[in-house]
Amino acid sequence: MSRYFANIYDTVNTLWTGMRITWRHMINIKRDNVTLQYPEERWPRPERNIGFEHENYNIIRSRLHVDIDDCIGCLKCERACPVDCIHIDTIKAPDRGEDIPDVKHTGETSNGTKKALVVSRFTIDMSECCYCNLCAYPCPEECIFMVGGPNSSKHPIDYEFSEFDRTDLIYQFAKKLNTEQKENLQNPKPEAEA
Amino acid sequence: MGVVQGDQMTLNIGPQHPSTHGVLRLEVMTDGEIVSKIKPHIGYLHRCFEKHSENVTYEQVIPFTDRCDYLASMNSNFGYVVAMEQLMEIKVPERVDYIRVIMGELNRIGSHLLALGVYGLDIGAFTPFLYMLRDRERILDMFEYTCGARLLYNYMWVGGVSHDLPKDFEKICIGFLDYFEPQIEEYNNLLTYNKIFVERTADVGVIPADVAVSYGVSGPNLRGSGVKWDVRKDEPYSIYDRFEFDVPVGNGHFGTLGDCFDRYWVRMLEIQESVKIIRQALKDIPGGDVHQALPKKIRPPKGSIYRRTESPRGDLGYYIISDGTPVPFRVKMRSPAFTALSCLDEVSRGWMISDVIAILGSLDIVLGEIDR
Amino acid sequence: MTSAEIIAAIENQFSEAVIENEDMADHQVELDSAHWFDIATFMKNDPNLSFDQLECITGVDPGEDSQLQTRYNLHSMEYRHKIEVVIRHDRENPKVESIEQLWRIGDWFERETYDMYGIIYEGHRDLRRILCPDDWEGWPLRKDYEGQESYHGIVVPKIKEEEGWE
Amino acid sequence: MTVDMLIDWFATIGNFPALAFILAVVISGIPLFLIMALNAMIAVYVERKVSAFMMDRIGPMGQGPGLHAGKWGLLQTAADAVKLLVKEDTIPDSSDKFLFKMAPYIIFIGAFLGLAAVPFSSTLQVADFNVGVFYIIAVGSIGVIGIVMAGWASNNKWSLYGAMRSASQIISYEIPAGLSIIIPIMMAGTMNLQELIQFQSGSVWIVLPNWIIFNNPFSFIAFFIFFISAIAETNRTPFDIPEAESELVAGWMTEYSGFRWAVFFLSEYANMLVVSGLAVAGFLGGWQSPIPGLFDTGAWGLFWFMGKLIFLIFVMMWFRWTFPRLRVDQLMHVCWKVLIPIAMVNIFGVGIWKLIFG
Repeated sequence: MSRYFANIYDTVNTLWTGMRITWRHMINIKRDNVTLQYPEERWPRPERNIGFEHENYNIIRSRLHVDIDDCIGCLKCERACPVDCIHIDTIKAPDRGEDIPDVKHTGETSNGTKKALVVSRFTIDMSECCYCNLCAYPCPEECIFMVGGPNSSKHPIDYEFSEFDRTDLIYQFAKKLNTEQKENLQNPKPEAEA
Repeated sequence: MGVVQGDQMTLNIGPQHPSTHGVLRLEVMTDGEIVSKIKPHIGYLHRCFEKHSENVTYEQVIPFTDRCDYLASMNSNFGYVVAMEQLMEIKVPERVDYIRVIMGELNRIGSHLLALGVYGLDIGAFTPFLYMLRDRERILDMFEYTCGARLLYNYMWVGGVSHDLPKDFEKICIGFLDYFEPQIEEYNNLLTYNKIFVERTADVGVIPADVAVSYGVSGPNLRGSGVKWDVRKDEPYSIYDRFEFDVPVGNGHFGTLGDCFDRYWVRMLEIQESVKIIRQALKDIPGGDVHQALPKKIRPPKGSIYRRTESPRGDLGYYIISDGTPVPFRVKMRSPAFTALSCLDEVSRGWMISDVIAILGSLDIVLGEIDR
Repeated sequence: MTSAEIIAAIENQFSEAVIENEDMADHQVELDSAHWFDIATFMKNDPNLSFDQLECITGVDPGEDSQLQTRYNLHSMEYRHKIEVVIRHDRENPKVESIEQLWRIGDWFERETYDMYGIIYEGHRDLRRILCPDDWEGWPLRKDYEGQESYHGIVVPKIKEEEGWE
Repeated sequence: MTVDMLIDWFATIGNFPALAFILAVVISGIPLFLIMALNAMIAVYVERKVSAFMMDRIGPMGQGPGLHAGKWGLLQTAADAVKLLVKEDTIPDSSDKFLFKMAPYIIFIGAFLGLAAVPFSSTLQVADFNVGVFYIIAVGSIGVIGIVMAGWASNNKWSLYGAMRSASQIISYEIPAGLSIIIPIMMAGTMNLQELIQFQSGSVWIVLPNWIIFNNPFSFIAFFIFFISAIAETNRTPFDIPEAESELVAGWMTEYSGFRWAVFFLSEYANMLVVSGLAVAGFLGGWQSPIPGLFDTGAWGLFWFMGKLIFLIFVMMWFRWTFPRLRVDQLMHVCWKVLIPIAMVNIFGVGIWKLIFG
């Protein structure tokens, strides 16, 4: 019999304890609220004050970006990708000839490496990307990177790149060459040589 | 689908159901509310982890291990790199070990918080779930700060970690722990001691110790049955032998030893042990370069290794066979949730449908890891 | 006990069961598939060995023209020692006795290995595919596995060709 | 009273009793329906906000006037209602279509009829029965027929489970609820809700208002038993096992969508209103002011009644967002082994109390 009443007391007591907690949270909602009103407020939210500065992040895993001007077409990132979402085509031009407008395949990278190959295709399918960042480490020119965070100076953060069509998630970084230009590169015309 | 006897009814729980924790289908034979047999059907989330691993290089396996146990990716990484380092006989710098332990334990807290919160949700209490997710969020914030990702980290590499701890990480982490420890008391008051919760979990779904061992149940589920077995203590890997921590075991406080409440309670205690470990690790962490032991090319010698580590769900084993090439010959993952789920049938016979949900929740399965 | 002592203990009981094999590492032992169930029973019940936990079953296909293997990682909660047992199977007709009734987890582990390698565990009470669908063809983790062309009318996509993509 | 007054008023115009009756019922029914709809909209909004605040969230914030830029999500429930109305109305192929369509109406009728007898103030009451308490308890049970119909007609195992659980639960919890509401009846000696409330005027123990809950220790306990049973009858947490979203997906509502589902929703909140109304009228002094003699007249009655009602509904929400859910057998345990024995002891206690002090 005493257990019966102890049980009832226990029930009332523990339930009341729980109710006190929820009550406390309810009246302190101004202080406790953790929700981010997403489209209006964006990360990082200063009031939340968790002490993180955007620049201090080691990296932020968001969209991949390639500075195609720096790319030398070494294919290291393509090989490192575990899901094969990076595709690179290069054309080995025996004589690189004139610069095709916007391709800048003859110059140097910002690290000073001389480019030897024409990158005719550099596509990243972000719908396949698994955001492992494995492609960024082997890059000798540091031209493929995830935007935002410490790379904000190179490219601002972009984590909302949803599209209506799946093919729009395939990002083309290289300037698309037309057939004639390709032809020119592979079999340079004698005039260009001169 | 089998012969239905007399008054029995077949009930399909899943593949789409609010509390199967993923895509799991349970074919339940019921007599009214009473369950007489359960046939789990798994494989809905099979992503060919093992086949995939045979086609990528060793470092490329790590992102896939993330995706197996997506609630404790750090620990999945950890198990893999520990096994690989043992196979290649790499000695990693002290700092790397400390960072790994800190990350692993933080992830353990995060995973347990989710397990406990979702368990409350299964029982019907919504609010503790959100409190726990709120605190897990802060852990994820710290992970994001360190390695850029919130869920699938690819942080631990063979021979090191991808990034050193960022600026002020120690301070932030201590700040989090100071904030977090009083919260545990609140969870307990709100959920654990709640009489309705105790009634729903105590004495329900008892796994006796010998059954648990026979089923290969491990981790908090095994400790809930009173077996003091923790890979961190009994087969120490990394630097776990340097830390002082207890291995909490269930004691049947409110019911029988090995019931759902014990499994829940062990997790709650384990969170506190993890906090202890992190505090010690943060105190002793040495400086140094985290990339110094990274091998140029991962090409382990011919041979095989089976190494298990303690993930939040239990003994996470990796069986790696190398044939001397940069591509693994065979990677097998022994997932703790797989073994835990296999005992569901035996444990839940004779209980009600509501209890099946409670038992399933208390086993803390992650379907990504079961199906791999 | 060390691995050598465990192997000696098994050899003591089943004189011809242990197969000498140079490829085996220290912690491994290759056993004859013919007596596997008896040896397993002995290993589980012998008071000195007391392997009460089956940690893992791994199927291995060492390559074409070689025998399939099943590797059992056993562990004793009581003595905290462990051993890895390797058993070879004929490639065409892989069969071995099931230890499902000794260690209950063997049930699912054997189903998984059956699913992936097609190794038949005789005496298993419910040997079905576990991860793949019931009507899947072939044994996916064998080295000579070739994927299905189509499955229930769904064409299985091939690995993307380099050409024609974009 | 409204119905009677209207009939009387029509009688002064001319002699058409049948038409007058119908007109009176329709005219007084429309505001009731509006109350129901308004109650559901406000209660859903409040419930969302309360739950959010308890969980450290802030709840819906868009959908206010001016939609996304709006204030505090004030129009969220209106948007929900529009969404539910335009949603496709799915009826499973293998369902019993007639029963499937009937079920929402039956449940609705149960809630609606109950609302007719709720005394919102001393004059504002659609129908003032002399057996008001009994009436509300009686029509409150109509809903369970609808639930069982819905569960059966859906031809879904989850629905069936939910319906069976609901039936057993509501039938069981009728008993403690009935036994507890007997206590005010015993003390006031009437089943008429208005008379019951008038009985509770004045003060007791010098400071407290003479509400039945404060009258004696037995009636104090009886209130809680009644309230708990009332929560169980409205299928709310911790007694929401018929819908138990983590076990039975959505219980007996699994197959319903769109407007039919909205009707269930409406009825659930109306039910909350009815049972809380009964609790307020029976135990908390109805439209009496908490300070006897102060603010006691006219519209203040409505204010006090609604205030108490809203408080009880808030407590129901508070329960819901704090507690886990019971299991079926534990639910029965609570009912038959805890609530009913105590309720019976209470009746004896009140009887003796009345004999000695009354």
